[in-house]
Amino acid sequence: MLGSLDDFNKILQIGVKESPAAAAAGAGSYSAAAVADATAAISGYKKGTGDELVVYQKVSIGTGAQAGNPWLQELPDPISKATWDNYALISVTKSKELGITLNADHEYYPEKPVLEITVGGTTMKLPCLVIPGMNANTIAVALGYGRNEETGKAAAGVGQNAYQFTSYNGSNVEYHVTGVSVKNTGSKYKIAQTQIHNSYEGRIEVLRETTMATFKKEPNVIPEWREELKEEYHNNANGDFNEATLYPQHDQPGLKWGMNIDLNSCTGCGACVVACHAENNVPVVGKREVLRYHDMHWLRIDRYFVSDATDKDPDNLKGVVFQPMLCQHCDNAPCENVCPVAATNHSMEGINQMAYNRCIGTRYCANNCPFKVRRFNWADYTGADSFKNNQDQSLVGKLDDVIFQMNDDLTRMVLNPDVTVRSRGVMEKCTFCVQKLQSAKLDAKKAGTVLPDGSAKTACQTACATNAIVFGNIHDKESAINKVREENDQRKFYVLEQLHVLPSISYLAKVRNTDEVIEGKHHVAGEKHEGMPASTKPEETH
Amino acid sequence: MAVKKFVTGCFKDEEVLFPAVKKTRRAGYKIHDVFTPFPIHGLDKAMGLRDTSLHTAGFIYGISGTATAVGFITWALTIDWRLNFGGKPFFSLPAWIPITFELTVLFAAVGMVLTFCYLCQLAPFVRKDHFNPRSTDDTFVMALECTDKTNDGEAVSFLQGLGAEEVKVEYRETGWWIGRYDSEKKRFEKTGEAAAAQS
Amino acid sequence: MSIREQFTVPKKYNTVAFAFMALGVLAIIGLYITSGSSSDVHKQARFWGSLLHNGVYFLLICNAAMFFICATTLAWGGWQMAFRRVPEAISAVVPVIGVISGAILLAICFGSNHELYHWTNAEAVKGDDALEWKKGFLNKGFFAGWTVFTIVAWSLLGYKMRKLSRSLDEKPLENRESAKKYIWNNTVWAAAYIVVFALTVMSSIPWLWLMSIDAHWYSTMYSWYTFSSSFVAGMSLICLFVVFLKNNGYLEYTNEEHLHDIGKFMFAFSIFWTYLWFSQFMLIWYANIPEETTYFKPRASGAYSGVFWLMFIINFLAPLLLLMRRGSKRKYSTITFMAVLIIFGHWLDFYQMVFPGISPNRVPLMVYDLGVALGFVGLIMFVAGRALSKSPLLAKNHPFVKESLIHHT
Amino acid sequence: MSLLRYESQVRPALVEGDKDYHQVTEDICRPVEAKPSKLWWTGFLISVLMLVFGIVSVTMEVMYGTGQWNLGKTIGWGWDITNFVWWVGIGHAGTLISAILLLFRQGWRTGVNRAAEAMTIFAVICAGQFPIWHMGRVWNAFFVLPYPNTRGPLWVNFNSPLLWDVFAISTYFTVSLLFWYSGLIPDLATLRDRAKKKWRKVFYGVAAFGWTGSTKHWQRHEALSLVLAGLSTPLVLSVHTIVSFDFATSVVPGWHTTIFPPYFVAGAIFSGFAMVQTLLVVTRKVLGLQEYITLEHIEVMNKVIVLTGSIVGIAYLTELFMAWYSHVDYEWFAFKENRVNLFSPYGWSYWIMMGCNVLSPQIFWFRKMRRNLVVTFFMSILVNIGMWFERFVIIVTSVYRDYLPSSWSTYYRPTIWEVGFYMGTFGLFFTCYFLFSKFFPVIAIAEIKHILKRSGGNFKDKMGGIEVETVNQFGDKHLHEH
Repeated sequence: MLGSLDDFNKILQIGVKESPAAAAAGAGSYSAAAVADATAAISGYKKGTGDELVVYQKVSIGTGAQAGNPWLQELPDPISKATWDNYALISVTKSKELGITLNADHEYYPEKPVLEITVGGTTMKLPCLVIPGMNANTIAVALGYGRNEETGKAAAGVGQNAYQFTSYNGSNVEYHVTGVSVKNTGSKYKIAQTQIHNSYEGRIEVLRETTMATFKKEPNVIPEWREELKEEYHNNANGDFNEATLYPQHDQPGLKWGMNIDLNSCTGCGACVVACHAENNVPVVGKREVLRYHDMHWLRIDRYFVSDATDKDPDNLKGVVFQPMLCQHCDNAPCENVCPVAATNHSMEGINQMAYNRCIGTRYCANNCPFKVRRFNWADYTGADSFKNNQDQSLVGKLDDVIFQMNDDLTRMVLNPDVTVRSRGVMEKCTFCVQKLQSAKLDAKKAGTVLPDGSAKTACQTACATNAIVFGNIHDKESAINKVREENDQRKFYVLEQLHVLPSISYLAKVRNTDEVIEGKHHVAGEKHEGMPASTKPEETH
Repeated sequence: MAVKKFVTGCFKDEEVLFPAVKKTRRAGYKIHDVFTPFPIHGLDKAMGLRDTSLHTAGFIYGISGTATAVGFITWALTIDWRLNFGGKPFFSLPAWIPITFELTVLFAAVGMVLTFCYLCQLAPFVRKDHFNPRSTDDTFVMALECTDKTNDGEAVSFLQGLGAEEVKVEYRETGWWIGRYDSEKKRFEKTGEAAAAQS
Repeated sequence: MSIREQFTVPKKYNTVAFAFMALGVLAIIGLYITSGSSSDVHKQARFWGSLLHNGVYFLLICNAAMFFICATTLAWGGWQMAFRRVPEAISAVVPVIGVISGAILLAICFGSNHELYHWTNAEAVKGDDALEWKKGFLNKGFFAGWTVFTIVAWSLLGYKMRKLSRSLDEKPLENRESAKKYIWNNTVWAAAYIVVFALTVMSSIPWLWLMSIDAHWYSTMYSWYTFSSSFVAGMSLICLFVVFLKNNGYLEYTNEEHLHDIGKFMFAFSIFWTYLWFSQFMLIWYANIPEETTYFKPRASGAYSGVFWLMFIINFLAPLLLLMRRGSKRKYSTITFMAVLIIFGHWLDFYQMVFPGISPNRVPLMVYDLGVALGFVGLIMFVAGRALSKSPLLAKNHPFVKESLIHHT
Repeated sequence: MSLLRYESQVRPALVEGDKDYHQVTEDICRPVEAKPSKLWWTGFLISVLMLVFGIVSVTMEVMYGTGQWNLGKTIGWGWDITNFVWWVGIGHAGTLISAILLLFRQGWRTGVNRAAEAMTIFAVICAGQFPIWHMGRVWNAFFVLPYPNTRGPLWVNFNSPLLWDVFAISTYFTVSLLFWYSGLIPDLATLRDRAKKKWRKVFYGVAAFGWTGSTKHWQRHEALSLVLAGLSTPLVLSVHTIVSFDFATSVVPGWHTTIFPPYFVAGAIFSGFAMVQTLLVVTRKVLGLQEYITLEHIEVMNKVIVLTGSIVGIAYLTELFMAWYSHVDYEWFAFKENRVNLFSPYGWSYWIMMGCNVLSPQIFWFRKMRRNLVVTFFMSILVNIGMWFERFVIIVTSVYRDYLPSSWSTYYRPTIWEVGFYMGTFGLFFTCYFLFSKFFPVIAIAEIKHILKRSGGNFKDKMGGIEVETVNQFGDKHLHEH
């Protein structure tokens, strides 16, 4: 049917199989009739009865073939930041129609309204998440959920089967359906999200994003702002800048690790998060624990919606920005200062390191971390404890089965032997995959060479499909990381630079590819987001 | 540590006691001690006791606490094992002030209390003779130590003349021993000594 | 036995006072010629900075005397009655210095030189987000209004307290009831004064007068810190007058027991000052956030580090080592020496609050400032001396005065 | 120096009724020597039950992990540290009364210092539980001690405020205990010498360390008390200062504030006095000690409460003002949105704090209110609640929405075990207090005797003659006595 191997390869390459008829009709040529048909079809949807329902695949679970993988179940969806569930995504407009109040309670509490979705004869009750920027009348539900235990313990009982909404039209499976009626049942269901606030509140020190047109117009806004920041301290600091610190900086001979993350390249897919789990034996905690803010992701991807504060329509979204957030390995780390037992301190190579077996779990470091990237073992997630009781959950505080599934003898084979598993009561965090760095150094030593740039890679870097993450020795002038930083000075920023914690991770600003020009001093799009009462809306501070 | 002979007199009012103490000293009697239910300012001076140097001891203890703290922390964090905490210098003196202060106070306080207990010979299970149980209630008890030259009778009438009540001549242990207050028995009684003294 | 209740100002005393004042005027003239009249705004600021530094400092330490009176009144203290007329006399200086310092402050606020108070410069504010933001507080109208209110309120309430005290001199209290009523009256007015004090010295006034020199910088501790500085210097000033009067055969009933307690206050509040100083410094040092560390950069490690650490030694180490012993607090020579040292030390403290904001890279020659300071000292001597001579030195009919006589530490 | 024990008759008597030295002994020893009442037994048993509940709660937490508490990645400290700071704060009044007021020679302290010091010690014991049991691996708690260990020369981090706490709390506990006990020794000797039963003779005999009342001992005892008071004064300031450093050294908006040290101390005194009032209003009634803990005592302490409450109020407003004045968005957000905004998730807690700590104590400007026992008791409870919320506001409302909006957190509600732990410390506190009030004199007997002739009602009444002397007559007569 496909003909020769060449034809097959061609199809793979271009992604579609062209029918000879279409080719004959003159592919690529403009057809007014076709456009008119399409327009009619689109307006037909609008006027049709009920809404449209789209069934989609999540980046993590896909068709459901991978539903048995706890890592993927716990990977937050890039847009909704929800784990361990599927749900109906609806627009802000729709939520208003359904009488859902988007106040602080809605944002902060995990209990989300349950909708009853009826398509033809199929009725399904699904919790909903309100996502700004969706088409007003479109409802989206992810596939691959609602599977039974045979797929794997992790998949059992998670979400509901959305395949019921698909249909076969004779030649293809239809992944969307119209004529959907939706009803707010008034009941609630808990959805475990790892991030609940959607806006970055105009905090340009946290996130830098702009539009292409704005960036072209004033390309040096960020370096100028960084300079301004330094100037202000410089002026008052008696000309003796040294970055306004009251104490001298430590010598750091040899290696100093640094990372750069390009927010333009990041698609938010989450491959880095899973890679980090796999490499570093980061435990899976299950829905019940994610709900309690006990998730253990060393590396997470912060997702912010950008919309215009002056715009009345919250669904008119300007864009979405993904910001991978991991330990920034600050040179002036606020977390290191406060550990009473010296369990966390700075390595000679600039890594903010943890001695797990020294940690007594005061959580002081996590409180002091401005980036909130430290993760605490609230329970015995890895089975690393000698306390037998931890695995006996009969009395209190049941943990999800998946935790114990991860801890059975067979599954434990997945653990990376180069990395310790952490016991309960211990703080853990990104180490820049120190075991991989060590291995690379040893290889270089055996080979009798200087550590070649690029030979030491972190797991997240390796997994990144878009090469958004660059990592290396910043003392090596020729290293890729230094080049990236130099070449992109106009987009380079450090998160919360005004705090002078001196992060080792730099970011490159997100430039959205639109012609819109944003006015204002620091070029922040005025953001707002659904779910906040008016009184807590961000200030027009800049 | 010896059993001695005393003449004791009880006073009910410190305003009577004060001139009595002065006169007793002037008369040349040896005041063994005055037992009072609460501290009476100036009585120590009236009795001719020298000032206590407990303050000085406390000062020395305090200084040694300061030195211990600064010395130890400096050694541990700048010599023994240097660690970089949050980019702070190894010698982070401002951050050590709190502990230095605490150790100063701790050394001074503990040292002084121990010194106090040692000097006054106070400790659990310690027993002493204190002449009159009412001396911890409302009675000021003056005890004159009888020497070879003392005339008991004279001393008794002298005290009575000063306003003392219940003037007695009695034999008492001057030191301390380990014993319980519910029995007269001493845990490590030196047999015969008391009897010998009384005879 | 007769006691010398009435103070007569010795001739020599007034001569010295006038000499000091003359020196002060000379210093101001000298400063005006060398910098005040210059067309360079930085040099002008040096002139105004000196006036501001001295004016505010001496106003606050004189005002501390009334704070001492009101605080002890509220605490029903009896021991200080023997020399209470001394802080009263010092507080009588407040209206006089108040007028002078108020004039200086208003002149700086409304004058054409904006180097001290950047926020008075409308142009600078326009381009400055932070100053624009702070306009609700840092504006000329509020500054002037609050400054005038403050000085007037201190003066009036101080006057009321002094009047209450003097009212008994001729007219002894009749009985226990009238005594109770008198104490109650005192308590009410003292409480009013403390409330005003809390709203001014303990909060807004140091922000306006001093902290706004570094208009971008802020510290919540600032006012309490400034208060402790001025209070310990104020106690030292009281101490100096008490010693002076004792040396001249006055204050019969004030003895070394009282001096000992004044010394305790000087010691305790020196430590308290150090505590606040350390807390402010250490917290900023520890967090190391540039928006805060910029303040300490020129002070602790820049051009002013000499002044900074010298004042720390004078204000902390010296009292700690020299005033801890019981004997030193009871010895006239030691306590006098310490009082002078503490007044100078906190004068230096105020110096380093003011000048790094104007001249961060170079410490201005201190001779002129010392001259101006002497002028203020002379003024305090003169006015307080006059006030002392106006009423008996012992508030002899105050219900607590007898307690003060038999006071012992 | 004069022997004369005189004070102005304007000052109210601190010991009421017709007392002599012996009567003082009788009155204060009576509750100790009598059989405990039914009320005592009821209270004691309730306390023990609460303590048991606390032990169960802590056991659960240790057995199954800190996850038994509803803390999370954003709110890492919640009820645990709130309660810690709250108890430590309460543990300040006792030492303040005995040390600072001793130095300031406030005579009224003698009536209340013993109970307040005991309260201090129990409160510090309760406070100490929280930082210990809040650790994820409490069985390794000894890591905080700087001991030579098997891990090579690994010492502790002396730069950490939490380590400062270890030193501060343990020093404070030790010194308070020494101070309290050294003051108790003479009174225990009194009880010993009055004892009739054998066990009492043995118990108080051991406890009194063989005290005799020798003049030399008193002289040293006085010196010791004074120096300990002198040491305790900066110590008591340092403890809450160091607790405040736990927060103030960080870079978290709402935590990093330079005024924290003195403001925490003022708050500690405030809450401590409130707790003293709570206890003493009941104690004086139950033990019949109204003549020693008089309305005057209650009134003076209410004055301290309104004073410290107002100081705390100024600090609140200063903080709020500076958050605005600083022009730092994060700081201002923490105050404007996380606290002041009543409709924000925790806005209510800020206003409870403001209402209980700043507004409500202002009724103590009225003398009638200061002397009203019901109002006093009610207010003391309000202040305790308010001060609990102050710590809650500082800890939770600062971290739950700090720098990165991505990490802003959900509502934090305690689990039953967090509440149980807190209840348990109440049980511990009251168990200790009930035992104390049964076995120890709740008022310092020797100290009351010391001020009796100056401040005792009957003695004061006899001083009318002195009162009418002019100051010169008085001076001539009494000043040159020796």
